[in-house]
Amino acid sequence: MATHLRTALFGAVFGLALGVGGASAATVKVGVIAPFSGPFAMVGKTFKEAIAVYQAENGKTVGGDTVEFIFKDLDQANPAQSKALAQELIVKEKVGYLAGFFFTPDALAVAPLIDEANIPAVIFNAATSAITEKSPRYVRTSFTLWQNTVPLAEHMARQGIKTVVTAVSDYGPGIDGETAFKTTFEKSGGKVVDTIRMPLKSNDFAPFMQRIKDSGAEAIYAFLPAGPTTLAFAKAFADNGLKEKGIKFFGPGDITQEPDLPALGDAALGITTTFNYSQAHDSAKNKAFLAKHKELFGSSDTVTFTSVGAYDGAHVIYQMIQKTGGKPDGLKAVDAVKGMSWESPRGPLTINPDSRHVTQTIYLRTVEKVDGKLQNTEQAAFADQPDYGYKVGK
Amino acid sequence: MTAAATDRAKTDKTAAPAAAPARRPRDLGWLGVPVTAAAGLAAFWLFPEDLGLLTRILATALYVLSLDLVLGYCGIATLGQAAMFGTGAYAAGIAAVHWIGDPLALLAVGGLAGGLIALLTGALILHARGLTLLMLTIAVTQIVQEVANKARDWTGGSDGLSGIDPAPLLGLFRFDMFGRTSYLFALAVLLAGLLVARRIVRSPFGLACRGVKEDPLRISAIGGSPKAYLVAMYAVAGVFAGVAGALTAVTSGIVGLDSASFSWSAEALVMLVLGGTGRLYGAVLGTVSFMGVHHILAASDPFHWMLFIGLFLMGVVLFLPGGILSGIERLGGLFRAKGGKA
Amino acid sequence: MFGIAVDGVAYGMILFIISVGLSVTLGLMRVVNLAHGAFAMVGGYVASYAAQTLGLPYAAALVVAVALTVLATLPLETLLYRRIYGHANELSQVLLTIGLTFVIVACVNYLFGPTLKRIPLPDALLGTVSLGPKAIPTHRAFVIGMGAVTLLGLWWLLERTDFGIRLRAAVDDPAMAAALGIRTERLYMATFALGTGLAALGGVLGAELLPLEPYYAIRYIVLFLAVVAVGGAGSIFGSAAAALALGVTDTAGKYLIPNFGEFFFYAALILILFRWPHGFFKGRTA
Amino acid sequence: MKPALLEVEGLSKNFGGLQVSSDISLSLHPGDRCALIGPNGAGKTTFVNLVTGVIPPSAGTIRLDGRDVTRLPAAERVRRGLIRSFQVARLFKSMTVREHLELAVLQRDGRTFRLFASVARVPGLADEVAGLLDIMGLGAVAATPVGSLAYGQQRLLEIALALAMRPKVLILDEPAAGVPHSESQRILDAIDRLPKDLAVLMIEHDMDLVFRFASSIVVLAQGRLLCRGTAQEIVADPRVREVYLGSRAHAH
Repeated sequence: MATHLRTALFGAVFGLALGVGGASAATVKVGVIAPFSGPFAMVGKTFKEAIAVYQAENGKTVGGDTVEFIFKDLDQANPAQSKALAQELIVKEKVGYLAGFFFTPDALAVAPLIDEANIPAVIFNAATSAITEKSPRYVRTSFTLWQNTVPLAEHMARQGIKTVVTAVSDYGPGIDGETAFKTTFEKSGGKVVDTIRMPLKSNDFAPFMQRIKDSGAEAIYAFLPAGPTTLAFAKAFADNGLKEKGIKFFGPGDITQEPDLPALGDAALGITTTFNYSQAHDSAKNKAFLAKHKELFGSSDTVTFTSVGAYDGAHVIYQMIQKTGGKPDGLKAVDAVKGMSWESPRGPLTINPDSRHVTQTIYLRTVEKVDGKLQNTEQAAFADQPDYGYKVGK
Repeated sequence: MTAAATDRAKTDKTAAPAAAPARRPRDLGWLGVPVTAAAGLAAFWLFPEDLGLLTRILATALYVLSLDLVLGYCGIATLGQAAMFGTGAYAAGIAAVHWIGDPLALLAVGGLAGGLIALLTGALILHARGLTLLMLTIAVTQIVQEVANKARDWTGGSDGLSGIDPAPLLGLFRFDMFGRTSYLFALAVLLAGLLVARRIVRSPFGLACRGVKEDPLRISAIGGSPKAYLVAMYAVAGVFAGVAGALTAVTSGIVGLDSASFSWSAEALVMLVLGGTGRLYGAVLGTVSFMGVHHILAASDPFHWMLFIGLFLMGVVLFLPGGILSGIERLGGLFRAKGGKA
Repeated sequence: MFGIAVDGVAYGMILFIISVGLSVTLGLMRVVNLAHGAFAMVGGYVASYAAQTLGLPYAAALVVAVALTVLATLPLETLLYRRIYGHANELSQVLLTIGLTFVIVACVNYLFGPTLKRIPLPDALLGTVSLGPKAIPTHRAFVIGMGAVTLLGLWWLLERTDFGIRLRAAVDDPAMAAALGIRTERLYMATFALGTGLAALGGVLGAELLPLEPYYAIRYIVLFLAVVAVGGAGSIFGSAAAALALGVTDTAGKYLIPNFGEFFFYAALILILFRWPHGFFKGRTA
Repeated sequence: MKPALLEVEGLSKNFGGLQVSSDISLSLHPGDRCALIGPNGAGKTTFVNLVTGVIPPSAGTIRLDGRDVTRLPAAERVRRGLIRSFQVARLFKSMTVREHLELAVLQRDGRTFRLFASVARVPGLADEVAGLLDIMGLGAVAATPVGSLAYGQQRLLEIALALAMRPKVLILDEPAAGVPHSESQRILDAIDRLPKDLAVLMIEHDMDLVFRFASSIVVLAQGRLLCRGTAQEIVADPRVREVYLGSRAHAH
């Protein structure tokens, strides 16, 4: 009983503080937690730039309220630090919205906080399906491994591929990908002959290539987090003669994301991926987005999936503010965008009312060289793909 | 002993009170606990909106303190302290998710787990020295981290172990969003840790460990087993690190793989040496300055942070070999010398 | 199984080329140089810049990278390292060189950006060559060859030349060497240059396997230290044996039980260091 | 005669092919004051290392107080009362004189694993340490870190440390080596005051010291025990003159 009283009291005090803060400043603050330093600093940069592009296009005010983004650096997966930063953003900066989150544990860490403070959290990236199950205040504008993998596995089965080896990094998203692939592909009549989980810190991929070769599979499904290991993996695939042998390389699009393509070089040619965004996506909206980005930052070469995740995330937050009239109520704000549809640089998006995850078009792409530059050329589109991983398993 | 000697011992005893103040002339160490307590409470009133960060600093200070016990008082150069921290954090986290709600019991679980893993691995690796020992401690940490990654059903793997929702402290104080309970709880635990650590380093055991640090062979020559002391202190430090891990788990409600990572071990070392080794409070000072400066600088410009901490580290090594605390002591000495002259 | 052995040897040779420089500076100068990875990275970036932006051929880029890295790091020897030589300073060495690594990472990040960089290979090193039943990438065969050349070259330098004799004398008894008129300062400088040169060479040759990005300097240092610890600091053949052993262990572990590859590697490391606490070849410092 | 405290029988050691100690037998009884002498390279230090357990012997047995300790590690022999002082003072530089003695006494009593007791409050410790300080005349420097102590005082502390462990057999390895003559008298005085029932073996070069201290002298040469006897007997022995003094003459 005493506990309930305390909760109520804190809630009241907090609500008051926030209400006063919001009214007096007429500013709605959005706290963005992402890596701005360290090995993943690129991600934070793409978030920041995409938000700037969105604000340049749509203005910095919504219905009279100024929207201010506050960025907090979290250089690696560190949930305890993520929670401390979120706490600071809520208590000190009095933000009405949380956003960002590159890594799954960092997103999961804030669940108790956003529930207690009744604040929505818009996830720009963290891709484990289970996140949105942990709090009704999560909305996600990126993708999940399931979402990208299911159409890919179905496509591969349709192509008449019978035997596949999966090779994924041994961590949450990798295992998500492996499970999604195996389930879907075997349901479609194919056979996964070997499942390889590679340590995240692997440098030399030759032994895995040998194992893939020995398995006699026709194709591989591979997932590694974007970065140096992806490069080494793709190189090893080409160098060890798997490409020559005719083994086909499939995977979610993270592995051929645009900023990495120049370094991957010709080793990447022919890799087929499914993903929600390609810089080469042919639409007016995307061209405008890239042009604005180039105008603001001089180059649009680094625009990638994290850019559109943040760009669309900013859109969702603007819509939430507009639809709630700037009043701080997380659940209402989330309710307001459930089922919302709009056109993004990547294509049409809808927020699924159940999973609060974007239903989107997933594209089948192949790495090609166009005018001396590597790009992900879209070959086919699978419309309206939901998060197949929502409430699967545990 | 001869009769004459005991006789003289008796006469010496009467002179003892006069000699006592000279025995530990600059021992103002006891001041550290009240000063830390006062500073901690002051921070509570001054920065009521930064309690999340401050709580993390306090828990980290306890973790760095555990490293000081092995490095500063035993001379064990280790890059594996995160193995104990992580084990404690996961043990407390798993216990909290499945069985136990009481925060104090969770700290006990963490301490026990940290101590056990330190005892086991310490007995296995502490015969080595130098680079070999560094590598062994790194290897142990990597294995602990890999176990945590593999045991997804228990630890959540790379997604982190979430859903830690401890019961109110002493059945009264909820761990709320503003972090007041968390902060005061962490402060109390850190102070208790400082008191216990101080007690240990001044105990017969602490004396023996200092001997091992200076010359392990001489310890064998007076009949002691250096390795036994090292393993024992390693285990004691493991308890401290485990409690720190559990404290982090309880106050943040989540445990990630980062808590058993190589970089977390290395950060502890950096913070400790910044503050000063072998002084207990150096651990607190180093943690506060490192994390505080990081927080301020990282907010303005993450790039400069890395450059700054790099230059800062080099500067401390070259110009302030005993860490910040030794700099303060030297300043104090300077003033005292001036005062003496005046 | 033969294929796995060949892959393991190739991986081991790359580890050897990068790590042996660390072993030389640690064993002969008693410096735990954690900035070794940073020096390797600097070499790689110079080569990448020379080859990609300036369009130099691969061999020229390699030479330029090694030379420039040595030139750029030599002042560090005089300004920083000289103050921390010797056994008593292990902790200072670790911290100073970590600090230096941070500074280098920050600078590289600032100058070249956070994206991956590559060193384009010449056509001659593309494709594969067959070794019996196993085809391996030409580049790897080249690296194995370079590793062997490095091994023999270092052995010749340290055991057969005047420089090597003086160096070993200075290491064994610095005071005596000074009394004999050996200028230890210059000798140390030359050894430091040798160490960084080897680091740069390894950084360039190994770039296919350990891709260049600013955090290279921190990412792989544990691996290099493992080789030195297992090989015995200061031992050329020890480093080679350790690199090959770890390379083959890692490769075999990943092939046979990929899901537990990480366990396998570190468990093997612990067992080896348990059995040979001073490394395979007890280093000169022991 | 009382039973022997230390009995060494047929002790041998070879490093590779090199025989550094061969077939040495020696016994010490309570109250013995025995000096071990021999030219440089005679194997004195090796002998001490063998007896104290720093290096394992190739053959032979060592019995302490009637029990075979040949296979026991060094620390265990120390616990059973076989104590040595070091030739070069080997002390904990940053610890004070008092702390050294406290540590030695605590170690002897097996109290060093008390984690939560205060050194200052261990019953009886302060008195005993004060007594030891007094015997060695170190009371004035009790609170001084050993690193800043005069060398002679460090040697005194070495002996005090050995005494603190309540030895049955005490091996003093050149206790006055490197000490200026003005200070060596204090060391001699300290040795004179050693408990009477203790068996003491002193390795020493300084013949004045040997003659003043020893009731019996053992001569080692080329790893072998040449002879044992009183001062007069040793001086008169032609083998000693030949081996010991002869080699000295060559050296000079």
